[in-house]
Amino acid sequence: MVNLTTRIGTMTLKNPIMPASGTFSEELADVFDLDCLGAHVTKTITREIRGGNPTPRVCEVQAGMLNSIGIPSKGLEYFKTSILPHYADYETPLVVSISANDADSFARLCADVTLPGVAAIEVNISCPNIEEDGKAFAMRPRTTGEVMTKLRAATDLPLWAKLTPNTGETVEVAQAAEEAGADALVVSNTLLAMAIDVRTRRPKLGNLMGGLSGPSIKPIALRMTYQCAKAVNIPIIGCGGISEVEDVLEFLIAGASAVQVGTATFINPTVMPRLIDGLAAYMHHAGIASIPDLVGSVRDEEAADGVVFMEAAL
Amino acid sequence: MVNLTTRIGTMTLKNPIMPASGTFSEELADVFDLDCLGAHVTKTITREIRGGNPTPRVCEVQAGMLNSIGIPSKGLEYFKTSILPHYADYETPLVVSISANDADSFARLCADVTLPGVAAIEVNISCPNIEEDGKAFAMRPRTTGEVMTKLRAATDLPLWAKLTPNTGETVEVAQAAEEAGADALVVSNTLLAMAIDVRTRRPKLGNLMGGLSGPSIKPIALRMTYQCAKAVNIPIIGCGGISEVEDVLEFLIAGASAVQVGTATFINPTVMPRLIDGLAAYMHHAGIASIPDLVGSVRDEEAADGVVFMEAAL
Amino acid sequence: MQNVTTLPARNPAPAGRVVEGTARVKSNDIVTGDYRLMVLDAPREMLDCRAGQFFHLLCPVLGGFEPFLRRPMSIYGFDAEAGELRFLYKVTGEGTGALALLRAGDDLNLLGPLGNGFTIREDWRNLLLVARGVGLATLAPLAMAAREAGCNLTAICSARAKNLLMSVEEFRATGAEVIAVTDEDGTSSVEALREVIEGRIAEGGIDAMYTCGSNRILTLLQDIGARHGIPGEIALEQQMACGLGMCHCCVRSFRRGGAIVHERVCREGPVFSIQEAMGW
Amino acid sequence: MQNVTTLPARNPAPAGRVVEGTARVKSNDIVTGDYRLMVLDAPREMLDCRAGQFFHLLCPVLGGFEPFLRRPMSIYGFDAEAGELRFLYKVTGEGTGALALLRAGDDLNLLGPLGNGFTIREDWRNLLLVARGVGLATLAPLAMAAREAGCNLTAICSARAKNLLMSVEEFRATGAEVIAVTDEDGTSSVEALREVIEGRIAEGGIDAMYTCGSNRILTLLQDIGARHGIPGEIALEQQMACGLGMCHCCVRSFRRGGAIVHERVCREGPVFSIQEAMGW
Ligand SMILES: Cc1cc2nc3c(=O)[nH]c(=O)nc-3n(C[C@H](O)[C@H](O)[C@H](O)COP(=O)(O)OP(=O)(O)OC[C@H]3O[C@@H](n4cnc5c(N)ncnc54)[C@H](O)[C@@H]3O)c2cc1C
Ligand SMILES: Cc1cc2nc3c(=O)[nH]c(=O)nc-3n(C[C@H](O)[C@H](O)[C@H](O)COP(=O)(O)OP(=O)(O)OC[C@H]3O[C@@H](n4cnc5c(N)ncnc54)[C@H](O)[C@@H]3O)c2cc1C
Ligand SMILES: Cc1cc2nc3c(=O)[nH]c(=O)nc-3n(C[C@H](O)[C@H](O)[C@H](O)COP(=O)(O)O)c2cc1C
Ligand SMILES: Cc1cc2nc3c(=O)[nH]c(=O)nc-3n(C[C@H](O)[C@H](O)[C@H](O)COP(=O)(O)O)c2cc1C
Ligand code: FES
Ligand code: FES
Repeated sequence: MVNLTTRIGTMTLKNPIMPASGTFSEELADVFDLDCLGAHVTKTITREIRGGNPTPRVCEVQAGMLNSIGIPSKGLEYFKTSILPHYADYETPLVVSISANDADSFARLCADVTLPGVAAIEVNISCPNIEEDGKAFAMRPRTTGEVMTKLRAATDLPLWAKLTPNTGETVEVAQAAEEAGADALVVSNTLLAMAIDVRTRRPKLGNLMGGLSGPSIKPIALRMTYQCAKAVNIPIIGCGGISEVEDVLEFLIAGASAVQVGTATFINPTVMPRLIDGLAAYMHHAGIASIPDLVGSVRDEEAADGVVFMEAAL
Repeated sequence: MVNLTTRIGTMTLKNPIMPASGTFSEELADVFDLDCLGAHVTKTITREIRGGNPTPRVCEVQAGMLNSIGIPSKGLEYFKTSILPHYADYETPLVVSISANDADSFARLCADVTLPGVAAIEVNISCPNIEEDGKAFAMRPRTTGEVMTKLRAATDLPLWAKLTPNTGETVEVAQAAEEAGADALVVSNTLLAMAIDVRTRRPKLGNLMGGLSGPSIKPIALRMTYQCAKAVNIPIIGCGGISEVEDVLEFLIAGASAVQVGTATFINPTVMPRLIDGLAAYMHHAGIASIPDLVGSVRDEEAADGVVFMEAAL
Repeated sequence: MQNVTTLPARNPAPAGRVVEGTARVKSNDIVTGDYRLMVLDAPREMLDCRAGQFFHLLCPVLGGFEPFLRRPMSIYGFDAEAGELRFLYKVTGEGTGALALLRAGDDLNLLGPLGNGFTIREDWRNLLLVARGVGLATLAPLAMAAREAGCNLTAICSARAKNLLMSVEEFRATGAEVIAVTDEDGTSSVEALREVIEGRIAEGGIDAMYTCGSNRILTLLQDIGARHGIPGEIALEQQMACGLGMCHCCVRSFRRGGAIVHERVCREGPVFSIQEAMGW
Repeated sequence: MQNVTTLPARNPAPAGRVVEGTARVKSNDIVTGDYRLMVLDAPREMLDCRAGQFFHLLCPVLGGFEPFLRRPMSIYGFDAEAGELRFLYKVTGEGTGALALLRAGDDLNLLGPLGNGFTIREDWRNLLLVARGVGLATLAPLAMAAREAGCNLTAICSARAKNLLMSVEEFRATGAEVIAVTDEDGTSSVEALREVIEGRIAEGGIDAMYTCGSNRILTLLQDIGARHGIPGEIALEQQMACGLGMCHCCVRSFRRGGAIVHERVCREGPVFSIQEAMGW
């Protein structure tokens, strides 16, 4: 039997497969037993009640989709009274994703979701920071460091920082998050993108722009995962376009200790249990006993050190 | 008859379709008459002779490819004696793409390619700048402004700045390029990415990482094109994943005055003449008389101003 | 490496009532114009359906069509005994274009049944439905449900022209009374419809009304319903990603208790109260 | 909107010698093991070919295979009269996997002929080729070319086992002498091959040698060639994107004039001098 357990800091997950924030909710229990997952990750919640963006909120593009869901949220109270109790029935640990528009409210929310039943907090620092012209916290090392320091002080729970691909400073941002006390990095969120209906000449999303996810971003997320794994000493959770067992393996080999599955669940709601089984089957046949045998095992000996940290594609 | 001409600053192109640098050369004349194109754009050349990167230099990914060709170059002399004369036979204007590792050599090369027969110079400022830790010039507004100022001083020819998508400061970079005197922006180059062969655990590219191009990056390049068109008053040349007539229309509607076609030529070497014909046919049927009727005609009235300049995908 | 969808999902077994699985195409023929009827041989566990529910179809990558997301499709008919599931669909784009290429013997992956179906309250006797175009696909199974509930059903079927009317025979077969109206006759205008419906109400009374899709008809039924205090339900459409309630892309606005609320068409719907629904 | 490849390319007409166009599959059957032979009905203008040249195939998106780039494939046979083009290929991955699914009557888009073919100098009389596996696909048309040039050809065909030997009859049909060697007999080892070739040289002499693909055989022929001053050519493979010389992804290293130079397999090759080629 292969051993699928993986460690994310002090947490041991029964397997490295978990959902990506915003692509998962209690409702998926209608399709399969959610206790098979390595972790549960909630949609990002905010303190206040928010409506989200105008429709249409999604559209499809080649090998992926755009979404401008925004962060519709029923607020902190609803989370405490309705969502949190729901997950109490599961053995699988619950990771709560949170977000706020400025560092101080972010930290206060972080303290407020530090509750029994919450195993870790994923901080969605890819969201716009109103104190910085709306640029996401995770676009710059300085703003990343600032917000992460406050978040770290606000909770004793494991703190996962979710990075954005919309930056030219992946490595510096990852290092700033680590230095400020992140326990793990989730790499990464969606890429800012757009599509236009050429007949109506209207943007395909009600909100004009949105986030690109799905297979088309996989090579970018994989590159970031690799760079972060080389640059920091905390575990990386890979995310972006994962839909096949081969994708899971690619991220583990690049240096991720676990992965999040997002868009693929929309295409195939049973993809996560299938990936768990498929990963076990692959490891069994390939004679790989445990996840650490895969993590970071990329054969990059011949690569020049300089290349690892480059941010230009030439 | 529809009028396909389009103006890029002082230049009038017979149609808005041209090749992207590095995906085109004299050899394509074996397949069709290159004089049908709106412009010819050379592979980026450097002053010195360069070997390029180790093989494998390309691999395929979902809806796209990675390349780590690098910039193998036969040098400036070869360009002058062998490449430039070749294009003298064409009516279509020649755009020479150049690059260098620091701003001063970049400017000197720019002066040296300011030659009869060259209609415009495309400066590939997406290439790494050794004076800034190898970050591409176009990743930051400051370095963009610095190099563009020197380049501007070095030539009287139209100067096209080719931006990189590997930045969180698209708008600021575009504005810096305009301010420093760019005549047009090419938006944009490839996204830094990676792929791993899970059986051998080796990176699929000899150079570890490379640039993602093809349909999968189209929504990102389109978003950047739209943002740049809103942010500056110089023409935009869209580039990224264009392979169908609909894609051309999408970029024009988003605000591009012309487009470059890259990877699609590898899949279908006659794609550019087909796009020219297809665009004319579409405009004819849709009753669109000329290209300016399309450029920037996106119906974004309802979009909040703030959204245009955002760089986070939430 | 094997595609993950071809892997067996050994563990864990489905715990809920929503099934993701494969059905085999029995036939997929043109009904009229761009409309096609697909008949599937579906596994029994998918067939515990209600009128108004839908399935989320994984349309194939085929013949140059490359749909990425699933496509929602109302249950046009289901027969648990015969193991049969039917969809009536209009070929409009990437997904339905691919669907139209499926042939008998091909497999189709689907997820469902999803959403909440129509309500028929115990004390209702006379039901009225107004359907047009693809709306028929959604409303047709109400005929069966009405018969099972022992109700009388009047179906106003609307179309551009007589030869484009669909499902009239199917409705009649369940004992429903069919009123066919067309644009070419001028019998399908809002005012003509109002007259027909008001007539019905005057004659024998209507306990509930059902419709779907059209803004024009929604406004009419809201007006008639409010005036006479007749409840009603409408099946709404919205673009979907997950179909399960997770992604929040399929929201629509509703009037409820003086406020405007957002509800997910896939989860709280697709069937909503006519009075709460908002035009678009 | 119409897919661009389905649009007519009205203007400008092809100016060069390389054609991008469609050919119809006549047959596509298994030869042995993973090897397949595809026979195409190709337009006349594609068929001005030389032995050693290749086509760049746009393998279809089919049956779960999603090749993105084109795939280079040597011309196994061509007949301008009959309008026929043949490829012998090994099913190894995404592209050839999709290729293998094509059936008679299907269309395939190809680009070519590309690259430089083998040279047969006017004063050469006795030619020798050493081929193994898929290398046969590349070397087979040399047999025809040799006959047309009035040369004698000896073809050493190598395989794992006797039943995996391909094209032996085809070679014989062109008048070539075939020496079949196999691993199971122990006749295919480098040392056994050296003996056979040295024997030939001693007997009647060899004017030129041809091979492709194998590092082991390259080293052997370089050694023999250098020792006896016999020129030779090798067809090399490298991953390709454009196939036309534009992208510079297909380079390989060669020894020339004391230096190491890079050449594009698609443009300067795929046929190179055996002495200049470098092992890999
Ligand atoms: C609950 C529900 C039940 C439906 N039942 C039926 C039915 O029984 N028969 C039928 O013909 N159609 C039905 N529709 C509409 C059907 O889903 C769309 O026609 C179909 O998705 C169009 O897909 P396409 O790829 O062919 O079109 P495209 O225009 O290529 O689709 C692009 C995207 O827009 C979405 N989209 C396009 N039109 C609609 C629409 N009207 N509603 C929701 N999303 C849309 C698609 O799902 C896809 O994501 C239903 C819609 C919903 C929400
Ligand atoms: C000039 C030339 C002529 C060739 N002639 C033949 C022939 O006649 N018969 C035959 O069976 N094979 C031939 N090959 C090899 C053939 O191109 C590859 O087997 C084929 O590309 C594999 O594609 P795939 O998608 O099935 O494999 P995958 O492994 O999925 O391919 C992945 C990528 O690697 C490339 N690739 C994989 N193997 C090779 C290879 N050996 N050479 C170049 N690129 C490769 C593919 O083109 C693709 O881009 C030739 C190669 C070249 C360069
Ligand atoms: C519909 C949708 C909603 C999302 N909502 C959130 C969110 O609330 N918070 C967050 O951190 N990421 C959110 N994401 C991003 C995903 O968590 C994930 O990072 C991204 O989609 C890339 O992974 P994928 O390609 O597997 O989908 C959302 C993605 C989608 C498609
Ligand atoms: C093989 C290859 C080589 C390239 N070389 C260059 C180059 O030398 N200079 C440059 O500015 N861009 C280069 N590019 C980037 C393209 O010009 C273009 O910006 C990018 O590929 C996106 O467009 P596409 O998706 O249409 O290919 C190269 C791209 C490819 C695929
Ligand atoms: S489609 Fe995802 S919530 Fe309705
Ligand atoms: S394949 Fe592009 S240069 Fe050879």
